[in-house]
Amino acid sequence: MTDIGYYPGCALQGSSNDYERSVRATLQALQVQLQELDDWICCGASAAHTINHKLSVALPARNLALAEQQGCAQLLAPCPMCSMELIKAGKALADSPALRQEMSDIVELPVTGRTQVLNLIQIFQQIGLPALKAAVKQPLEGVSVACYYGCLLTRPSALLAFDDCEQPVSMETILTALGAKTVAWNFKTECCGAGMTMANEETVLNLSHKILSNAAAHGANCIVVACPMCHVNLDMKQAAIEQRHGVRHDLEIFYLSDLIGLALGLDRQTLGIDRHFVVKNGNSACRL
Amino acid sequence: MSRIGVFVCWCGENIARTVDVVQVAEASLQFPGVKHAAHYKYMCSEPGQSLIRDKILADRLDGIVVASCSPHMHLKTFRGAAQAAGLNPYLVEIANIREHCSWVHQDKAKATAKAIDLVRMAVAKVRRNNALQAIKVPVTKRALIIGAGVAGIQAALDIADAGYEVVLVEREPSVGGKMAGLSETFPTMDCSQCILTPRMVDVGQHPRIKLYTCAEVESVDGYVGNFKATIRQKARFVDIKKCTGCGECWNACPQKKIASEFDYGMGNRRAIYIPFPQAVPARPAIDKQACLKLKKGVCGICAKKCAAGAINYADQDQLLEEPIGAIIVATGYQLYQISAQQPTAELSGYGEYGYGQYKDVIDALQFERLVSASGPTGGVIQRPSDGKEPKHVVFISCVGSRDNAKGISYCSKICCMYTAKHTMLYKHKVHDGQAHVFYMDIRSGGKNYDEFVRRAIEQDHARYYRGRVSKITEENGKLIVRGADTLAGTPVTIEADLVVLASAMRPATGSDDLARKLRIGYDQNGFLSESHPKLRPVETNSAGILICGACHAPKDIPESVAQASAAAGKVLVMFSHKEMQRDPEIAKINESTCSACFACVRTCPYQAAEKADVRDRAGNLVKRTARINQGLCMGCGTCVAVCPSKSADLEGFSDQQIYAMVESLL
Amino acid sequence: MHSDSSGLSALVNDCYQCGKCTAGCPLAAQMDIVPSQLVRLAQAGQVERATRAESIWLCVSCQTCTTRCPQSVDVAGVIDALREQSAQDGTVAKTQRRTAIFQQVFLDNIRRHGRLNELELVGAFKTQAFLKDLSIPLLMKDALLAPQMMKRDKLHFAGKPARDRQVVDRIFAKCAEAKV
Amino acid sequence: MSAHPTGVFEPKVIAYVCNWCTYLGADLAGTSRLEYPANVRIVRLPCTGRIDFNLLIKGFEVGADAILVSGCHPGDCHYTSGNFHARRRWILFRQLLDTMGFDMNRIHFAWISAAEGKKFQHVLTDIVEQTRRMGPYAAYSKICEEVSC
Ligand SMILES: Cc1cc2nc3c(=O)[nH]c(=O)nc-3n(C[C@H](O)[C@H](O)[C@H](O)COP(=O)(O)OP(=O)(O)OC[C@H]3O[C@@H](n4cnc5c(N)ncnc54)[C@H](O)[C@@H]3O)c2cc1C
Ligand SMILES: Cc1cc2nc3c(=O)[nH]c(=O)nc-3n(C[C@H](O)[C@H](O)[C@H](O)COP(=O)(O)OP(=O)(O)OC[C@H]3O[C@@H](n4cnc5c(N)ncnc54)[C@H](O)[C@@H]3O)c2cc1C
Ligand code: SF4
Ligand code: SF4
Ligand code: SF4
Ligand code: SF4
Ligand code: SF4
Ligand code: SF4
Ligand code: SF4
Ligand code: SF4
Repeated sequence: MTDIGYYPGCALQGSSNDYERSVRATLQALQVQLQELDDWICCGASAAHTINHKLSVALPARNLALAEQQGCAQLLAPCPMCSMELIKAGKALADSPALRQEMSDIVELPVTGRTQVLNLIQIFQQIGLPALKAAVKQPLEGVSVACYYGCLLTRPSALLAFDDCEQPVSMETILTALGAKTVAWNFKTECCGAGMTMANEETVLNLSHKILSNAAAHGANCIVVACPMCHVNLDMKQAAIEQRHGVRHDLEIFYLSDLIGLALGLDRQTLGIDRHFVVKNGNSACRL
Repeated sequence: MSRIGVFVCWCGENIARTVDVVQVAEASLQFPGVKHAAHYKYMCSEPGQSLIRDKILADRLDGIVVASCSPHMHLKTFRGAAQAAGLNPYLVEIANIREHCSWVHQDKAKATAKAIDLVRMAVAKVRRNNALQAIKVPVTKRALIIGAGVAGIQAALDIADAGYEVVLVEREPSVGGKMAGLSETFPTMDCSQCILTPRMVDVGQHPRIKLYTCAEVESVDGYVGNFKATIRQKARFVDIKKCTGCGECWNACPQKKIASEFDYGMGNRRAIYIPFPQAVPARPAIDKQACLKLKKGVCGICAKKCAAGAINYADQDQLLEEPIGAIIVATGYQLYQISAQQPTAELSGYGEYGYGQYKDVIDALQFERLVSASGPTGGVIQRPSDGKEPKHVVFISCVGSRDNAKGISYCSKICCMYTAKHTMLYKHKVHDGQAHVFYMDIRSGGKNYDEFVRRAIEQDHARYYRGRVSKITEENGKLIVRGADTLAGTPVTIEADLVVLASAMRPATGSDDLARKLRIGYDQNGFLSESHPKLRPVETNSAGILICGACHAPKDIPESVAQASAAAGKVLVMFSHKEMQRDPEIAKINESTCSACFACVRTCPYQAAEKADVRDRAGNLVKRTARINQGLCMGCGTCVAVCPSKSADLEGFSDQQIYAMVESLL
Repeated sequence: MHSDSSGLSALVNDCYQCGKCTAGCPLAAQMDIVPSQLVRLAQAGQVERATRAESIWLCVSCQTCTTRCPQSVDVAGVIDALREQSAQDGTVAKTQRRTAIFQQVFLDNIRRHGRLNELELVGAFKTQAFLKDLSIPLLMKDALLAPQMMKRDKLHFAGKPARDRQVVDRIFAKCAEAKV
Repeated sequence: MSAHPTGVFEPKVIAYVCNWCTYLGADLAGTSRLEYPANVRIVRLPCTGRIDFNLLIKGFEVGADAILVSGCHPGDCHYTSGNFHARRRWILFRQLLDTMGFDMNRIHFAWISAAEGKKFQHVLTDIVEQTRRMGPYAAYSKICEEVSC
């Protein structure tokens, strides 16, 4: 039905390929065709803006230039790190003719920054609640989910005005429409440690522990995320967190596309849920 | 005019250092019409002025130019000198050779050449000046005061006590404003109600104060000394002349759970209610949004209970006219709304503080009601969520204030003080409790103010942390407050039972609309503008309209009251004259050439250009014309610029004068 | 300092030291120099002290500070600039070298492949860190996780690289050049 | 004040300013001793709303090489809205002057408040420098002939 540009980013084609599978399957079920950006390159993630500011504009700019060349007006980047880097660069380009000139030279393609970059929540917002509701096959009953936005999905708020950056509700709105129960909790926008997993694991384990504890304390039986790094830290690292803090969390971590996919009647294999680390077979938070 | 005197001032060294004053004086003698030229060390000094006076008399000068400092500095001085020598004061012009010349240029030759040009322009102008007479207008000796908070009350009593009539308009059902709801007040800690209530009663009973409550000013026409105010008396559904205030009605009203505005939602009232027991007038009003009879046509209990027959469900708004001579605006303030939803796009809320989401996060006025003996808890400190006594209370300063990102850059000036007060009131009631304050700076300038804040810290052991709070969350009935102690360089987390936000003071809703109706200015934050911050602090730029209290800027009670008395004083000065004098540098219309297109009528910002008929002796209409209302015209000259037939002109800045100035530069 | 010194002071000029950035930072409690102090040092022209701080490498770039700053100072951006400077000047705090190495190794990796090759990243990071720190635990860490990941098809021995890798290399070269 | 002895062109600039904002801004430049070129002659008017179209032409007629019109910032007008009317008329003038062949680079419009002494200094310095580069407004007499005014 709709054609939309797709920038998977490194994570989704690497260790978070379960996320990519989930995104693709769910969007396909909703008749959204993803046109993968041909020959995309890494957005630079946090390393680029840490080490070389110019590079942190140039790498996303190359991808935006490709998007313009390949004629996509909208570009889905399911990883919030990628979407933020792309949006930041796009805004800087759109604002400065000098930068457009400079970057066009560096990335060897003309670039204007006019591409509209969307994160995963925004694509579902664009599809709209009526369409989502109409496609539901199995309402998400029994799910008591803590919606976790993490740090980058809604920030910086000046650039990402799709939801309130302090009290976001967009995932809650979607999931309650699909029959899930969402919990009110306090760590919706606290950082999990993001890409520091490898460089500074201790930080990640501490921050993520707080998030898991708070979600459970407010009655969540699972957490939903829309970010590959959040998933790594809360899912893959959950065992290490439990070991370090001597507690048992046992919380399933779903991608937003997982829960929507389940509601649309897709199965766990198709969505890649079976490849998560914490899988509560038998008594899963989500009975579907 | 051909006997012009030019007086060049040295201003000590200030002018003479860069401008060759002797050369300027000599050159001026060459200008057409100049009869005499002199220079002197200090023209504004007594010998300088007498030099001018003597020359006017000796040479029968019919115009003078003083080449000196800015006209904003000494035009009045030299007009006075001229008048003392019998010369019409409007035949004086200034050539500004100090601020606009000697102080901004280094090169003496260029500066002198420029000074000569400036004198040439002034001479060209003064030759075309007209002798003008100050305009006299009669004065209606009645004052309108809008807003009956402590400021409006003070001004009303001052004027009424001096023997003049006052019309006091308050939009709430009672007078008193914010102060009526405060607990004890800094810096003396006297009970707010104890000091205010007697004055409220005085207002209610004063023979010369005509009080309108539940009323607003609909429009104001006319001009200083001669305003006509139209007042909208909103339907109250209770005839306060018949009502005895017995209370039978509100005690019987079944609508019990209406959030009380006076308690800022911390308590409830009925649909028929008096806002608080000491209200003036002590007469109820019916809230038409809440009353079952008015909404659905059922109930009617209050009317049945009322022996006096005062209830009238068919009551309608009424428009009433009042003749007025002067107006004082005292509409006060409101607190910035902290919740994420904001009334205007420029403002944004504090999602991170969870106001509106966590019951135990309240604002400062709500806290006032919580500690007030007349408040919903009778002065017992109980937190809203579960009624428990809070053992740790966090007070956060500068919420909204000094926060560019949220749209308010100014300091609210009084919150440092009331926050210190709050910690003391709290400690005096909860002896084993701990108050914590997050602040950025402590601003406590004022008599005994800093001592007051130190007392909160030293005697009542309030713990002050210098840093803002980033986020508040709720955990097991505790509010987790994450702030910083920038002096120690660490983050600080406090588990609080109650959080009080010292939110910014903003102008009362609708004060910008009111300002537009009154044609007075307001600043980018919506506070009303004074004419000059130092020299005319309670006047506005519209003659006869004054401001006082927190409608002008964040203010505490002492300041509001001082300003109110100042505004009253200004009104009394006006009322002490039979007639008023106004600067005559205003527009005039040549009615014989006016083509009655009324472009001036449409553009005049003061509605001073009016349509009029020209009639012959027999009263027959000769023609239509525009005419200037001398009381209203402020002399902006817009009408002159828009008049297609060149019939409008401005005294003091007439076309002839301005063109002559420019032409002198040829 | 390089060209950023004036840029940096323009970035931090508006800060009035309210501390809100520090208050909300998830890592502030562990920091030697907290975010508001880093901004202050930059404001006071003492950038060198800031570039030696451990805290600049503890920062996870979560943007909380930037989002909540009442003066709209881009604190996270300031920290980026400090890290960039620190890496360039070789003033990375000893305890934080590993983090700095990670970022560098990450970039080298993209430069070669256009996209991230995770396995190579892990390998390169560990060897580099080992060479600098001689940390055997780090070398062994996650060794147990790898087979688990493989089982879930989560570790790709060789991810699909980008086609036009020359252009990526040229972009890197041009950005490196533009800096000096 | 036409030709300087050194032969450097000294432009003549006429500034029409309002009494309440820009005039006071110029006063402030004075009290703050902020230097600017001596080429400007200020004509004090109550409000920019007082300025009509002919006054601009008059300025050029007496040999001005550039003209500045400056008043209070929008919303700050001493007379509530005079500057707003001036602004609206200015949009009309602009077109008219443009079609008549006036060099629009020689007519400047600014908002300078009583507090902006520095801005006054900068604006005037810029105008004088810019005009100096453009040279004398010789083309004016040509327009005059064409429109025969
Ligand atoms: C939490 C808190 C604690 C405080 N504690 C102290 C203290 O301890 N000591 C101290 O000195 N000060 C204190 N203050 C400050 C004090 O409240 C103000 O200085 C004072 O109330 C200002 O008086 P006002 O008359 O100017 O305004 P207000 O009290 O706001 O009165 C304005 C009146 O005008 C009415 N009004 C508004 N618009 C219109 C309209 N269009 N038409 C008709 N009527 C209108 C309003 O209904 C109101 O009655 C405190 C303030 C706060 C927020
Ligand atoms: C360094 C400095 C800078 C300032 N800058 C500013 C500023 O920028 N803006 C601002 O708003 N304010 C400023 N002020 C404050 C300002 O000076 C005062 O607010 C103001 O001068 C007070 O005026 P006053 O009439 O009350 O007192 P004063 O100016 O002190 O006048 C009192 C007069 O009374 C006379 N007098 C005293 N005793 C007697 C007596 N027994 N009999 C007869 N005459 C007597 C004195 O000789 C004097 O002439 C500044 C103050 C200082 C110290
Ligand atoms: S008149 Fe003005 S310029 Fe002359 S001495 Fe007085 S202050 Fe100075
Ligand atoms: S019952 Fe009647 S008289 Fe008594 S307070 Fe009510 S309205 Fe007034
Ligand atoms: S008629 Fe209205 S005000 Fe009166 S008692 Fe009934 S609900 Fe209350
Ligand atoms: S008075 Fe104090 S608390 Fe209020 S805004 Fe000013 S500094 Fe902040
Ligand atoms: S604009 Fe001129 S012609 Fe028209 S009505 Fe006014 S004075 Fe008369
Ligand atoms: S001078 Fe201004 S205020 Fe007076 S009539 Fe003309 S436009 Fe109105
Ligand atoms: S939050 Fe902003 S203003 Fe406050 S200390 Fe941090 S950088 Fe400075
Ligand atoms: S971006 Fe860095 S400094 Fe800012 S809050 Fe996050 S971790 Fe702290």
